[in-house]
Amino acid sequence: MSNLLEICGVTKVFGGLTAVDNVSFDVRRGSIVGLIGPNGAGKTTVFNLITGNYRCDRGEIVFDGQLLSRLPPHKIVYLGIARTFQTIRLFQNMSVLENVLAGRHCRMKAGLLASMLHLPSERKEEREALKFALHELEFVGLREHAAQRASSLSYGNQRLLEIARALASEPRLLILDEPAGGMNEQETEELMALIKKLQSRGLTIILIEHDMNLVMQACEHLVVLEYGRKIAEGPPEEIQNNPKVIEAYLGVD
Amino acid sequence: MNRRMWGIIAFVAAMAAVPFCLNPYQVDVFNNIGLYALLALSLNIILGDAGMYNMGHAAFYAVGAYTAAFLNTQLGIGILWTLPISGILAGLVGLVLARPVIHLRGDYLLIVTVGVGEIVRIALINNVFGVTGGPNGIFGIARPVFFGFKIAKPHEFFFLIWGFVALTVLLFSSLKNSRFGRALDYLREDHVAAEGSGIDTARYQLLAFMLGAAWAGMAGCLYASKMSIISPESFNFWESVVIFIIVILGGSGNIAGVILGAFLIVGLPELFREFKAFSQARMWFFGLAMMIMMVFRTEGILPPRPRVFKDIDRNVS
Amino acid sequence: MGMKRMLLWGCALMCTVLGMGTAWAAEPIRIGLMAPVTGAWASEGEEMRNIVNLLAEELNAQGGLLGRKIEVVLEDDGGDPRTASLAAQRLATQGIVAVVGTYGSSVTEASQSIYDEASILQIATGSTSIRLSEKNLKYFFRTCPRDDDQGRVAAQTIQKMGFKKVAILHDNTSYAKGLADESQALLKKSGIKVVFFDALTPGERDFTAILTKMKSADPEVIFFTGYYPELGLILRQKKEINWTIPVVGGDATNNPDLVKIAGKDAAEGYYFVSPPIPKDLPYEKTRAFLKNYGDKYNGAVPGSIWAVLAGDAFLSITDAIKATESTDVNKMAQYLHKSEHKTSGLTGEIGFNAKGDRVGDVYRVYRVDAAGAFILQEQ
Amino acid sequence: MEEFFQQLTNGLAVGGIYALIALGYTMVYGVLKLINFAHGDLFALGAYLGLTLLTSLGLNSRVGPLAGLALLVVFVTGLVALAGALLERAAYRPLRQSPRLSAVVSALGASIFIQNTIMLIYGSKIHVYPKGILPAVAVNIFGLQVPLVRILVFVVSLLLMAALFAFIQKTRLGTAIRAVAIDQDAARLMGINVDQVIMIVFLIGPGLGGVAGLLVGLYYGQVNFTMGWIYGLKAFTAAILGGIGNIPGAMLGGLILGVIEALGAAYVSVAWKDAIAFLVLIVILIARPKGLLGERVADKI
Repeated sequence: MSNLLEICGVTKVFGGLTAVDNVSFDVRRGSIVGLIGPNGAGKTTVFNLITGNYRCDRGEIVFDGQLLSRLPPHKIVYLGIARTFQTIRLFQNMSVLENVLAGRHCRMKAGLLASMLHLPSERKEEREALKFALHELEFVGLREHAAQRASSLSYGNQRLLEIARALASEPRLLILDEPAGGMNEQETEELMALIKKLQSRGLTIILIEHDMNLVMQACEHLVVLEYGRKIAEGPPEEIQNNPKVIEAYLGVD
Repeated sequence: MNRRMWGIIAFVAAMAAVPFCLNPYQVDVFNNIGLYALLALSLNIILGDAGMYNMGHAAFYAVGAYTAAFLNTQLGIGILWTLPISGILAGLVGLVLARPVIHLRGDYLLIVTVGVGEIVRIALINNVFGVTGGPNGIFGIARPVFFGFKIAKPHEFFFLIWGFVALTVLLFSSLKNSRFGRALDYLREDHVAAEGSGIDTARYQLLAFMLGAAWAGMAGCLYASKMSIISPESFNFWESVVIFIIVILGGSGNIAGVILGAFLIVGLPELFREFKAFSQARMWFFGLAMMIMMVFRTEGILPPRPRVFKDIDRNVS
Repeated sequence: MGMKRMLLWGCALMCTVLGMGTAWAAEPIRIGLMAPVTGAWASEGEEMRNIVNLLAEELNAQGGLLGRKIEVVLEDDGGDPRTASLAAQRLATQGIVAVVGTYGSSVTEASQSIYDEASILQIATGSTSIRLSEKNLKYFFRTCPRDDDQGRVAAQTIQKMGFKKVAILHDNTSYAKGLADESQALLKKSGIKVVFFDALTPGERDFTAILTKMKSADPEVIFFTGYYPELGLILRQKKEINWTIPVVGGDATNNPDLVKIAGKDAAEGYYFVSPPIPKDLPYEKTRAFLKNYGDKYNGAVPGSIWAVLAGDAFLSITDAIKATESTDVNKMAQYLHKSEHKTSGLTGEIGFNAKGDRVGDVYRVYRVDAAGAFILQEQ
Repeated sequence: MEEFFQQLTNGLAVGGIYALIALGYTMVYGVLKLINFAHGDLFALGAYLGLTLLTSLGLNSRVGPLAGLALLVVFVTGLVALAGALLERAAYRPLRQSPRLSAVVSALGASIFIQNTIMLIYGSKIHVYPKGILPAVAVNIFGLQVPLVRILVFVVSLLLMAALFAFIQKTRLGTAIRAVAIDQDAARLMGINVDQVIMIVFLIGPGLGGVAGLLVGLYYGQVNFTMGWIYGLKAFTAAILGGIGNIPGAMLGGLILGVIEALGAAYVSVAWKDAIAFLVLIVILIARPKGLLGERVADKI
């Protein structure tokens, strides 16, 4: 099976508004897929359907041969899909390191009793989790900020921290919702390098991004949404010249 | 050794001196403080750590106390042996009651817990299942016997109660610095992000509720053994409110703060006993003091401090 | 300030202030008084305090006992069991030989074992719950009658009036429920039907739902065992819906405020069972005392019989000290338990049986007249 | 059947009072998201102030019964509203930016404080209102004897609810209140004086509570210093039942709570009625987590 994720005819309705309308696309193992479209096209809703934050009204989502449809978000993380949020959702009052440990949680085992009694197995696990978390912080370049409060980080670094938190759960599929939002040019460059590095680690990535430069360079496959419908799909160079896409973007911008 | 450690040692030393320096009444005041500290520590898991508004904690306290009293008076089980049973039963009751309502947010959960507390109290008054003794409650609970040593006098209870407080503090503070404790922090800070990071928030909420309820149940068992008579009026809504106040005023989420809160809320009104002229205005001052303390220490007197990861590298190696 | 230091500081402060209570000289004979000076029953507690203080003053004016003065040590039980157990602990540390009090049964119960373990003689004053004296406590007595006495008198009264169907309403307090249960059993035994038996919630104001429900059960009389604030509202709301059923109540409704709450027209014809109210006590000694009481406390008259019974408890203790010429608790208890001993008290002769309960009939029947006065009925 | 309708009217009459108190509760909550536990005690304060105006100051005998009643309402409302605004300034405003539960504890402190202030001034004994201010006649509605006062209380609650609803929905100030309720910062940016709006809400909410206290005093004729606690809890329950922050919801919640209590007492057990009421509340909240009229909003992610 070459597809890690298959989205088949997914629909989501809020009240009377159809936010996602019969959308289907596949994500190949090891690829970087971009989900683009004007504001309000339903991109984030698709993400929320994949991660289990919303439930599909129709259609199904299959991850590595497993149906995701009715699973709660934390189970989906456990299966290997991790995400970042469009509006940054860090644990602002906690340290950078603790934020990363949150992602590590689902790979740990210590229960209530082991935690209360600090059993040797629990201590060992804690040490290893700490090591792992620091490693991921190193990877995104936030190692020296580990003891700071998350709220004290710059906007761009907060986005990186969200990625580190997602990585700590050892995902196979990484879902990035506007990772370059609020970043300056240099930071965006570095982000692009980071995304490429992630791919070389064997991760599959889906991202929503408005920075077309980044999208065109990083992604090998694009899916375009408008008013909740998929209007085009294909490699970047093809999408760039697709008349429907051009119209959709010009019509809005 | 830092100042914090010295502080803890000094506090423990001062507390250890209490039963040897004070008269039975004064020791009994400390016993009451200890019981409330236990209750507040248990509520702190639910309210302070997991961020679930619970204003019906007296219900679980009551379940524990009545379990112990029933087992002791009807089946003759030693009251200390009933301690774990009280805890388990109160925890299970907490689990069953919380299960359908755990998804409610904030104030809606608050009124539901108030309702649960009232339902439990009314059930006790109405002698539900014929085992609670109605408004009279249950009396004639035997004194606890600890390895052949009968505990009856206030200073004997002091060691039992504060020993249990010490054990609770040890267990709960190590819980705080663990996977479990962090999970509660995450879900209190941002429910959606916690779930999205792979934490089973519903499960942790239920576990926290169960743990808090179980500990309140054990406090109830100690209360029953100390009073030797229990009745529904000891577990009314006001009781839940007092425990709630102790947690928030002392410093929600901070173990030292919660214990300090118990000293203030339970101990201060006793101090007013000394000033007979003020005895009528005792609660008036109390209400005023509550407002003033909240206004000047808006996060409680001792708010929780962030975890320190100073020696990260040493921890790793 | 570090948080631990703050904790310590508070702890030290508390110890110092608490410690002040112990530095006393032990010259006079000290008698404890545990009374609800604050809380819901504060007015009861205040009268208890006034009466006991006055009696002690009178005794001291005559030279005290065994050549020593009497000192009354008051502790507030707040009308609540937990406060009461603290108050008892506190009294137990202050060198008292005996204690008077207290009012509520559950409150007294919380203190019983503490006094017993400290070997202090206790005479309760308003605690009528049966089981208090069923525990074989050597040093426990009470000057008030028990609920079964009251239940018996109430059942007899209802029977004498010729009613066949009764609605019983209590308020789920320990006292009211006990009285309701007791009377229900007796009434059923004598062939009277109990067509309604339920509890209201104390502190509420609207009892129309209960009245409507009761009415559909079609009783001939209502027997209410709760307290006067709720009864006043019930009488009033009963009149509002033009329901003319007679009502009989227990001694917790014996309070002049009842008529104020209900209104004279709604209260007229209400019967209640109670020990005699202070002004109806037919003893010379009592009249003289009530006059002194009025002189001392701005013309007030004690409204509550329970407070007068606190006076009787005090008199029993001082009598025991005088008769045994000692403050030894065993001697005193032995003396009081003796059936031939009789103390002349404010509510007549006081004697105790082996359980420590007061012997003799105390209950009377009262009726509220058109002017709102409580009229003692012929037996 | 007649008993059923009799119980229904009993329930509606009690519910009308719950609703009246719940209106003030829900209004304050709607704007500040604060459970104002002192609301019940402000209600009790209204009852006591009315008592003083009637007895010590003899308001009624000086200006005649009807004008006296009108003046009474005005004075009590005004004084309690003032107390409410003072309370907001002293005990709640400093806590507006702090954790929500801190304000709740401050409110609990205020509740104890007000309750004991009343106790210190008036004593712990029960006080009784003078009789005969409201007419004590019953009217016949479809064969049911209903005291006129009960109808009056019910109508007053309904009218106040309607007036409040119209005020919030139709007036400029009402719009400002709604804006502050939704987003204080945005409202401030739009040029709304947020402090002033909150102050006004704290005049209206407690003012309504004061009127309710006066009505309860006049109708039941008996006040004691702890009365606010029980009524406050009932009103809070009613407000939550209807969907807290929602004005018609408070009215609906109050009436439903009153009816549940009456029917629970009638057909199950008087002693269990409060437990039944809470049970129904819990069941309703499980089905509708934001109360009967509370709007459902999906979590924004």
